[in-house]
Amino acid sequence: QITQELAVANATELVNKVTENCFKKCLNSPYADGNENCVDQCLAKYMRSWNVVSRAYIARIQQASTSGDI
Amino acid sequence: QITQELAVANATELVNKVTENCFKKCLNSPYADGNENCVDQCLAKYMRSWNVVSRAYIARIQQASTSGDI
Amino acid sequence: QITQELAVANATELVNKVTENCFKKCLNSPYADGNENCVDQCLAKYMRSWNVVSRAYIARIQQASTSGDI
Amino acid sequence: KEIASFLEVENSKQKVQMSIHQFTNTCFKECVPTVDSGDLNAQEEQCLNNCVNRFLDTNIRIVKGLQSLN
Amino acid sequence: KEIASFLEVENSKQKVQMSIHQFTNTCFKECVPTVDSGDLNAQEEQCLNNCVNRFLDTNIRIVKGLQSLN
Amino acid sequence: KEIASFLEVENSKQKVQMSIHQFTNTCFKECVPTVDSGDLNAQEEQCLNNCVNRFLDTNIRIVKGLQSLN
Repeated sequence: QITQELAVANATELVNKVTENCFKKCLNSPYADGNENCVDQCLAKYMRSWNVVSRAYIARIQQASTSGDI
Repeated sequence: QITQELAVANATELVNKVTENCFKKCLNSPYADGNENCVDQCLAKYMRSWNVVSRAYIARIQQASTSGDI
Repeated sequence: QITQELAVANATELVNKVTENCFKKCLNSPYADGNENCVDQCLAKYMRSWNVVSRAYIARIQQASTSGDI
Repeated sequence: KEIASFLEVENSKQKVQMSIHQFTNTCFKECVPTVDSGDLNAQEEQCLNNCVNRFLDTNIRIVKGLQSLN
Repeated sequence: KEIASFLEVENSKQKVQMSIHQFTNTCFKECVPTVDSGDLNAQEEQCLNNCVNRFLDTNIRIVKGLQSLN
Repeated sequence: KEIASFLEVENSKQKVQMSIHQFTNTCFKECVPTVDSGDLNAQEEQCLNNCVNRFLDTNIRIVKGLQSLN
Protein backbone atom coordinates (compact mmCIF):
# COMPACT_ATOMS: atom_id res chain seq x y z
CA GLN A 1 0.00 0.00 0.00
CA ILE A 2 2.90 2.34 0.77
CA THR A 3 4.36 1.49 -2.63
CA GLN A 4 1.09 2.54 -4.21
CA GLU A 5 0.97 5.84 -2.31
CA LEU A 6 4.48 6.62 -3.48
CA ALA A 7 3.47 5.81 -7.07
CA VAL A 8 0.61 8.30 -6.75
CA ALA A 9 2.96 10.93 -5.28
CA ASN A 10 5.33 10.36 -8.22
CA ALA A 11 2.59 10.60 -10.83
CA THR A 12 1.26 13.79 -9.22
CA GLU A 13 4.74 15.34 -9.16
CA LEU A 14 5.22 14.44 -12.84
CA VAL A 15 1.86 15.92 -13.89
CA ASN A 16 2.59 19.11 -11.95
CA LYS A 17 6.08 19.57 -13.38
CA VAL A 18 5.03 18.85 -16.99
CA THR A 19 2.04 21.18 -16.67
CA GLU A 20 4.18 24.00 -15.28
CA ASN A 21 6.94 23.60 -17.85
CA CYS A 22 4.69 23.14 -20.88
CA PHE A 23 2.34 25.94 -19.82
CA LYS A 24 5.37 28.25 -19.71
CA LYS A 25 6.83 27.06 -23.01
CA CYS A 26 3.60 26.87 -25.03
CA LEU A 27 1.35 29.65 -23.75
CA ASN A 28 1.86 33.36 -23.34
CA SER A 29 0.12 36.26 -21.71
CA PRO A 30 -2.72 37.33 -22.34
CA TYR A 31 -3.54 33.65 -22.91
CA ALA A 32 -6.31 34.33 -25.44
CA ASP A 33 -5.65 31.08 -27.33
CA GLY A 34 -4.62 27.56 -26.40
CA ASN A 35 -1.87 25.62 -28.16
CA GLU A 36 -2.70 21.93 -27.92
CA ASN A 37 -0.22 20.90 -30.57
CA CYS A 38 2.65 22.49 -28.67
CA VAL A 39 1.44 20.98 -25.38
CA ASP A 40 1.41 17.50 -26.92
CA GLN A 41 4.92 17.87 -28.34
CA CYS A 42 6.14 19.40 -25.10
CA LEU A 43 4.81 16.43 -23.13
CA ALA A 44 6.56 14.03 -25.53
CA LYS A 45 9.82 16.00 -25.18
CA TYR A 46 9.49 16.12 -21.41
CA MET A 47 9.03 12.37 -21.13
CA ARG A 48 12.04 11.77 -23.39
CA SER A 49 14.04 14.19 -21.24
CA TRP A 50 12.89 12.35 -18.14
CA ASN A 51 14.30 9.13 -19.61
CA VAL A 52 17.63 10.71 -20.56
CA VAL A 53 18.02 12.29 -17.12
CA SER A 54 16.98 9.10 -15.41
CA ARG A 55 19.56 7.00 -17.29
CA ALA A 56 22.32 9.55 -16.68
CA TYR A 57 21.56 9.78 -12.98
CA ILE A 58 21.32 6.05 -12.43
CA ALA A 59 24.60 5.55 -14.34
CA ARG A 60 26.26 7.97 -11.92
CA ILE A 61 24.80 6.22 -8.88
CA GLN A 62 26.03 2.83 -10.11
CA GLN A 63 29.46 4.22 -10.97
CA ALA A 64 29.70 5.80 -7.49
CA SER A 65 28.62 2.62 -5.71
CA THR A 66 31.15 0.60 -7.73
CA SER A 67 34.04 2.95 -6.99
CA GLY A 68 32.99 3.24 -3.34
CA ASP A 69 32.57 7.00 -3.75
CA ILE A 70 29.31 8.89 -3.43
CA GLN B 1 -9.74 22.41 15.28
CA ILE B 2 -8.54 20.90 12.01
CA THR B 3 -10.57 23.51 10.14
CA GLN B 4 -8.75 26.20 12.13
CA GLU B 5 -5.33 24.74 11.39
CA LEU B 6 -6.13 24.71 7.69
CA ALA B 7 -7.26 28.36 7.93
CA VAL B 8 -3.90 29.23 9.49
CA ALA B 9 -2.05 27.30 6.76
CA ASN B 10 -4.04 29.19 4.13
CA ALA B 11 -3.38 32.59 5.69
CA THR B 12 0.33 31.79 5.96
CA GLU B 13 0.50 30.70 2.33
CA LEU B 14 -1.29 33.91 1.27
CA VAL B 15 1.05 36.15 3.30
CA ASN B 16 4.10 34.35 1.88
CA LYS B 17 2.97 34.55 -1.74
CA VAL B 18 1.92 38.22 -1.53
CA THR B 19 5.18 39.14 0.20
CA GLU B 20 7.27 37.33 -2.43
CA ASN B 21 5.37 38.80 -5.38
CA CYS B 22 5.11 42.35 -4.08
CA PHE B 23 8.73 42.39 -2.89
CA LYS B 24 9.76 41.46 -6.43
CA LYS B 25 7.45 43.95 -8.14
CA CYS B 26 8.02 46.93 -5.81
CA LEU B 27 11.63 46.71 -4.65
CA ASN B 28 14.91 46.46 -6.49
CA SER B 29 18.51 45.76 -5.73
CA PRO B 30 20.35 47.43 -3.86
CA TYR B 31 17.20 47.92 -1.80
CA ALA B 32 18.27 51.31 -0.39
CA ASP B 33 14.68 52.58 -0.17
CA GLY B 34 11.32 51.05 0.66
CA ASN B 35 8.19 51.60 -1.42
CA GLU B 36 5.20 51.35 0.89
CA ASN B 37 2.80 52.91 -1.58
CA CYS B 38 3.60 50.28 -4.19
CA VAL B 39 3.37 47.47 -1.62
CA ASP B 40 -0.10 48.64 -0.58
CA GLN B 41 -1.32 48.81 -4.18
CA CYS B 42 0.29 45.49 -4.97
CA LEU B 43 -1.50 43.86 -2.05
CA ALA B 44 -4.82 45.31 -3.26
CA LYS B 45 -4.13 44.04 -6.79
CA TYR B 46 -3.11 40.64 -5.51
CA MET B 47 -6.29 40.22 -3.49
CA ARG B 48 -8.39 41.26 -6.49
CA SER B 49 -6.46 38.77 -8.62
CA TRP B 50 -7.08 36.09 -6.00
CA ASN B 51 -10.80 36.72 -6.32
CA VAL B 52 -10.76 36.61 -10.13
CA VAL B 53 -8.74 33.40 -10.16
CA SER B 54 -10.91 31.87 -7.46
CA ARG B 55 -14.15 32.61 -9.37
CA ALA B 56 -12.70 31.31 -12.65
CA TYR B 57 -11.43 28.10 -11.05
CA ILE B 58 -14.63 27.36 -9.16
CA ALA B 59 -16.67 28.01 -12.33
CA ARG B 60 -14.54 25.38 -14.09
CA ILE B 61 -14.96 22.88 -11.25
CA GLN B 62 -18.76 23.33 -11.29
CA GLN B 63 -18.90 23.09 -15.08
CA ALA B 64 -16.83 19.89 -14.97
CA SER B 65 -18.95 18.31 -12.22
CA THR B 66 -22.14 19.19 -14.14
CA SER B 67 -20.89 17.72 -17.42
CA GLY B 68 -19.45 14.69 -15.61
CA ASP B 69 -16.00 15.52 -16.94
CA ILE B 70 -13.03 16.50 -14.82
CA GLN C 1 17.32 13.28 18.80
CA ILE C 2 14.84 15.82 17.48
CA THR C 3 17.55 18.47 17.65
CA GLN C 4 19.74 16.23 15.52
CA GLU C 5 17.03 15.64 12.94
CA LEU C 6 16.51 19.37 12.63
CA ALA C 7 20.26 19.85 12.18
CA VAL C 8 20.19 17.32 9.33
CA ALA C 9 17.17 19.08 7.77
CA ASN C 10 19.07 22.38 7.99
CA ALA C 11 22.23 20.98 6.46
CA THR C 12 20.25 19.39 3.63
CA GLU C 13 18.42 22.65 2.93
CA LEU C 14 21.75 24.51 2.87
CA VAL C 15 23.37 22.01 0.48
CA ASN C 16 20.33 22.15 -1.82
CA LYS C 17 20.16 25.95 -1.92
CA VAL C 18 23.91 26.41 -2.46
CA THR C 19 23.94 23.76 -5.19
CA GLU C 20 20.99 25.36 -7.00
CA ASN C 21 22.38 28.89 -6.77
CA CYS C 22 25.97 28.05 -7.64
CA PHE C 23 24.95 25.71 -10.46
CA LYS C 24 22.99 28.61 -11.97
CA LYS C 25 25.72 31.18 -11.46
CA CYS C 26 28.72 29.06 -12.52
CA LEU C 27 27.45 26.73 -15.25
CA ASN C 28 25.67 27.32 -18.50
CA SER C 29 23.89 25.32 -21.13
CA PRO C 30 25.10 23.09 -22.91
CA TYR C 31 27.14 22.28 -19.80
CA ALA C 32 30.12 20.86 -21.71
CA ASP C 33 32.64 21.96 -19.05
CA GLY C 34 32.65 22.21 -15.30
CA ASN C 35 33.83 25.27 -13.39
CA GLU C 36 35.17 24.10 -10.03
CA ASN C 37 36.93 27.36 -9.28
CA CYS C 38 33.71 29.32 -9.63
CA VAL C 39 31.79 26.76 -7.56
CA ASP C 40 34.32 27.07 -4.72
CA GLN C 41 34.16 30.87 -4.73
CA CYS C 42 30.39 30.78 -5.00
CA LEU C 43 30.17 28.52 -1.95
CA ALA C 44 32.42 30.90 -0.01
CA LYS C 45 30.29 33.88 -1.06
CA TYR C 46 27.09 32.05 -0.21
CA MET C 47 28.29 31.21 3.30
CA ARG C 48 29.35 34.82 3.87
CA SER C 49 25.95 35.95 2.60
CA TRP C 50 24.30 33.49 4.97
CA ASN C 51 26.14 35.10 7.87
CA VAL C 52 25.23 38.65 6.81
CA VAL C 53 21.57 37.71 6.37
CA SER C 54 21.53 35.81 9.63
CA ARG C 55 22.93 38.76 11.61
CA ALA C 56 20.55 41.24 9.97
CA TYR C 57 17.52 39.04 10.62
CA ILE C 58 18.40 38.29 14.25
CA ALA C 59 19.05 42.01 14.86
CA ARG C 60 15.52 42.73 13.61
CA ILE C 61 13.99 40.01 15.78
CA GLN C 62 15.76 41.35 18.89
CA GLN C 63 14.78 44.92 18.06
CA ALA C 64 11.16 43.84 17.58
CA SER C 65 11.06 41.86 20.83
CA THR C 66 12.59 44.83 22.71
CA SER C 67 10.12 47.35 21.31
CA GLY C 68 7.23 44.92 21.79
CA ASP C 69 6.47 45.07 18.07
CA ILE C 70 6.73 42.16 15.70
CA LYS D 1 -17.30 7.19 9.65
CA GLU D 2 -18.59 10.73 10.01
CA ILE D 3 -15.09 11.81 10.94
CA ALA D 4 -13.68 10.17 7.79
CA SER D 5 -16.11 11.99 5.51
CA PHE D 6 -15.52 15.27 7.39
CA LEU D 7 -11.77 14.85 6.82
CA GLU D 8 -12.28 14.04 3.18
CA VAL D 9 -14.36 17.16 2.57
CA GLU D 10 -11.84 19.32 4.45
CA ASN D 11 -9.02 17.73 2.47
CA SER D 12 -10.60 18.46 -0.90
CA LYS D 13 -11.50 22.02 0.15
CA GLN D 14 -7.89 22.50 1.19
CA LYS D 15 -6.65 21.21 -2.20
CA VAL D 16 -8.88 23.70 -4.01
CA GLN D 17 -7.54 26.50 -1.77
CA MET D 18 -3.93 25.50 -2.46
CA SER D 19 -4.62 25.37 -6.21
CA ILE D 20 -6.07 28.88 -6.04
CA HIS D 21 -2.89 30.05 -4.28
CA GLN D 22 -0.76 28.43 -6.97
CA PHE D 23 -2.78 29.80 -9.92
CA THR D 24 -2.90 33.30 -8.43
CA ASN D 25 0.86 33.20 -7.93
CA THR D 26 1.53 32.02 -11.51
CA CYS D 27 -1.05 34.21 -13.25
CA PHE D 28 -0.37 37.38 -11.22
CA LYS D 29 3.30 37.24 -12.30
CA GLU D 30 2.35 37.04 -15.98
CA CYS D 31 -0.81 39.13 -16.16
CA VAL D 32 0.00 42.00 -13.79
CA PRO D 33 3.37 43.31 -14.95
CA THR D 34 3.17 46.72 -13.25
CA VAL D 35 1.68 48.13 -10.08
CA ASP D 36 0.42 51.66 -10.61
CA SER D 37 -2.89 51.43 -8.81
CA GLY D 38 -4.71 49.05 -6.53
CA ASP D 39 -7.28 48.18 -9.19
CA LEU D 40 -7.08 45.60 -11.95
CA ASN D 41 -7.71 47.01 -15.41
CA ALA D 42 -9.86 45.18 -17.94
CA GLN D 43 -6.92 43.54 -19.75
CA GLU D 44 -5.38 42.30 -16.53
CA GLU D 45 -8.67 40.79 -15.39
CA GLN D 46 -9.24 39.15 -18.77
CA CYS D 47 -5.68 37.81 -18.75
CA LEU D 48 -6.13 36.32 -15.26
CA ASN D 49 -9.33 34.62 -16.36
CA ASN D 50 -7.71 33.25 -19.50
CA CYS D 51 -4.61 32.19 -17.60
CA VAL D 52 -6.56 29.98 -15.17
CA ASN D 53 -8.55 28.42 -17.99
CA ARG D 54 -5.52 27.77 -20.22
CA PHE D 55 -3.60 26.35 -17.25
CA LEU D 56 -6.44 23.93 -16.51
CA ASP D 57 -6.72 23.02 -20.21
CA THR D 58 -3.00 22.25 -20.24
CA ASN D 59 -3.28 20.21 -17.05
CA ILE D 60 -6.18 18.14 -18.40
CA ARG D 61 -4.44 17.60 -21.76
CA ILE D 62 -1.29 16.39 -20.02
CA VAL D 63 -3.17 14.02 -17.72
CA LYS D 64 -4.95 12.53 -20.76
CA GLY D 65 -1.68 12.35 -22.69
CA LEU D 66 0.03 10.50 -19.85
CA GLN D 67 -2.89 8.11 -19.46
CA SER D 68 -2.73 7.24 -23.15
CA LEU D 69 0.97 6.34 -22.72
CA ASN D 70 0.12 3.65 -20.15
CA LYS E 1 5.05 19.84 30.02
CA GLU E 2 8.81 20.27 29.80
CA ILE E 3 8.73 18.29 26.57
CA ALA E 4 6.06 20.61 25.16
CA SER E 5 8.10 23.74 25.89
CA PHE E 6 11.26 22.06 24.54
CA LEU E 7 9.40 21.27 21.30
CA GLU E 8 8.06 24.80 21.07
CA VAL E 9 11.52 26.35 21.43
CA GLU E 10 12.97 23.90 18.89
CA ASN E 11 10.10 24.67 16.53
CA SER E 12 10.60 28.43 16.68
CA LYS E 13 14.39 28.06 16.29
CA GLN E 14 13.73 25.90 13.25
CA LYS E 15 11.41 28.53 11.76
CA VAL E 16 14.10 31.19 12.19
CA GLN E 17 16.63 28.88 10.49
CA MET E 18 14.29 28.22 7.57
CA SER E 19 13.61 31.95 7.17
CA ILE E 20 17.36 32.59 7.04
CA HIS E 21 17.66 29.96 4.30
CA GLN E 22 14.84 31.61 2.36
CA PHE E 23 16.18 35.17 2.74
CA THR E 24 19.73 34.12 1.82
CA ASN E 25 18.39 32.37 -1.27
CA THR E 26 16.32 35.39 -2.37
CA CYS E 27 18.86 38.09 -1.50
CA PHE E 28 21.92 36.21 -2.84
CA LYS E 29 20.26 35.95 -6.26
CA GLU E 30 19.63 39.71 -6.38
CA CYS E 31 22.64 41.13 -4.54
CA VAL E 32 25.46 38.87 -5.75
CA PRO E 33 25.19 38.92 -9.54
CA THR E 34 28.72 37.69 -10.30
CA VAL E 35 31.21 35.33 -8.71
CA ASP E 36 34.76 36.54 -9.23
CA SER E 37 36.13 35.98 -5.75
CA GLY E 38 35.10 34.26 -2.55
CA ASP E 39 34.66 37.57 -0.71
CA LEU E 40 31.67 39.85 -0.60
CA ASN E 41 32.44 43.44 -1.57
CA ALA E 42 31.01 46.40 0.34
CA GLN E 43 28.08 46.95 -2.03
CA GLU E 44 27.08 43.30 -1.97
CA GLU E 45 27.14 43.22 1.82
CA GLN E 46 25.12 46.45 2.05
CA CYS E 47 22.63 45.10 -0.50
CA LEU E 48 22.18 41.87 1.48
CA ASN E 49 21.55 43.85 4.66
CA ASN E 50 19.04 46.12 2.94
CA CYS E 51 17.39 43.19 1.22
CA VAL E 52 16.60 41.39 4.49
CA ASN E 53 15.30 44.58 6.07
CA ARG E 54 13.14 45.57 3.09
CA PHE E 55 11.80 42.03 2.81
CA LEU E 56 10.78 42.08 6.48
CA ASP E 57 9.25 45.58 6.08
CA THR E 58 7.22 44.28 3.15
CA ASN E 59 6.14 41.22 5.11
CA ILE E 60 5.01 43.30 8.11
CA ARG E 61 3.16 45.81 5.91
CA ILE E 62 1.32 43.00 4.14
CA VAL E 63 0.32 41.28 7.37
CA LYS E 64 -1.02 44.60 8.69
CA GLY E 65 -2.80 45.30 5.40
CA LEU E 66 -4.47 41.88 5.44
CA GLN E 67 -5.51 42.31 9.08
CA SER E 68 -7.14 45.65 8.26
CA LEU E 69 -9.20 43.92 5.55
CA ASN E 70 -10.80 41.58 8.10
CA LYS F 1 12.74 -5.84 11.10
CA GLU F 2 11.70 -6.83 7.60
CA ILE F 3 9.26 -3.94 7.59
CA ALA F 4 12.03 -1.52 8.56
CA SER F 5 14.29 -2.63 5.70
CA PHE F 6 11.33 -2.57 3.28
CA LEU F 7 10.60 1.03 4.32
CA GLU F 8 14.24 1.99 3.97
CA VAL F 9 14.48 0.63 0.43
CA GLU F 10 11.19 2.32 -0.55
CA ASN F 11 12.43 5.55 1.00
CA SER F 12 15.69 5.57 -0.94
CA LYS F 13 13.91 4.62 -4.18
CA GLN F 14 11.54 7.52 -3.56
CA LYS F 15 14.48 9.92 -3.04
CA VAL F 16 15.99 8.84 -6.35
CA GLN F 17 12.63 9.38 -8.07
CA MET F 18 12.26 12.85 -6.56
CA SER F 19 15.81 13.76 -7.62
CA ILE F 20 15.00 12.67 -11.18
CA HIS F 21 11.93 14.93 -11.11
CA GLN F 22 14.04 17.83 -9.88
CA PHE F 23 16.88 17.30 -12.40
CA THR F 24 14.44 16.89 -15.31
CA ASN F 25 12.69 20.09 -14.29
CA THR F 26 15.96 22.06 -14.03
CA CYS F 27 17.66 20.62 -17.09
CA PHE F 28 14.58 20.68 -19.36
CA LYS F 29 14.23 24.44 -18.77
CA GLU F 30 17.85 25.06 -19.79
CA CYS F 31 18.44 22.43 -22.47
CA VAL F 32 15.11 22.43 -24.33
CA PRO F 33 14.45 26.10 -25.18
CA THR F 34 11.90 25.50 -27.94
CA VAL F 35 9.20 22.97 -28.70
CA ASP F 36 8.90 22.35 -32.42
CA SER F 37 8.62 18.59 -32.41
CA GLY F 38 8.10 15.79 -29.93
CA ASP F 39 11.65 14.47 -30.39
CA LEU F 40 14.84 15.56 -28.70
CA ASN F 41 17.59 16.52 -31.11
CA ALA F 42 21.20 15.45 -30.56
CA GLN F 43 22.27 18.72 -28.90
CA GLU F 44 19.33 18.69 -26.52
CA GLU F 45 20.04 15.12 -25.48
CA GLN F 46 23.75 15.85 -25.00
CA CYS F 47 22.89 18.96 -22.99
CA LEU F 48 20.53 17.00 -20.72
CA ASN F 49 23.22 14.40 -20.11
CA ASN F 50 25.83 17.04 -19.34
CA CYS F 51 23.41 18.98 -17.17
CA VAL F 52 22.75 16.03 -14.84
CA ASN F 53 26.44 15.25 -14.58
CA ARG F 54 27.50 18.86 -13.96
CA PHE F 55 24.71 19.28 -11.40
CA LEU F 56 25.91 16.21 -9.52
CA ASP F 57 29.55 17.38 -9.75
CA THR F 58 28.49 20.71 -8.26
CA ASN F 59 26.53 18.99 -5.51
CA ILE F 60 29.45 16.74 -4.56
CA ARG F 61 31.92 19.64 -4.61
CA ILE F 62 29.67 21.70 -2.33
CA VAL F 63 29.16 18.86 0.14
CA LYS F 64 32.94 18.35 0.31
CA GLY F 65 33.50 22.10 0.64
CA LEU F 66 31.03 22.34 3.51
CA GLN F 67 32.57 19.31 5.25
CA SER F 68 36.03 20.90 5.06
CA LEU F 69 34.64 24.01 6.82
CA ASN F 70 33.63 21.97 9.88
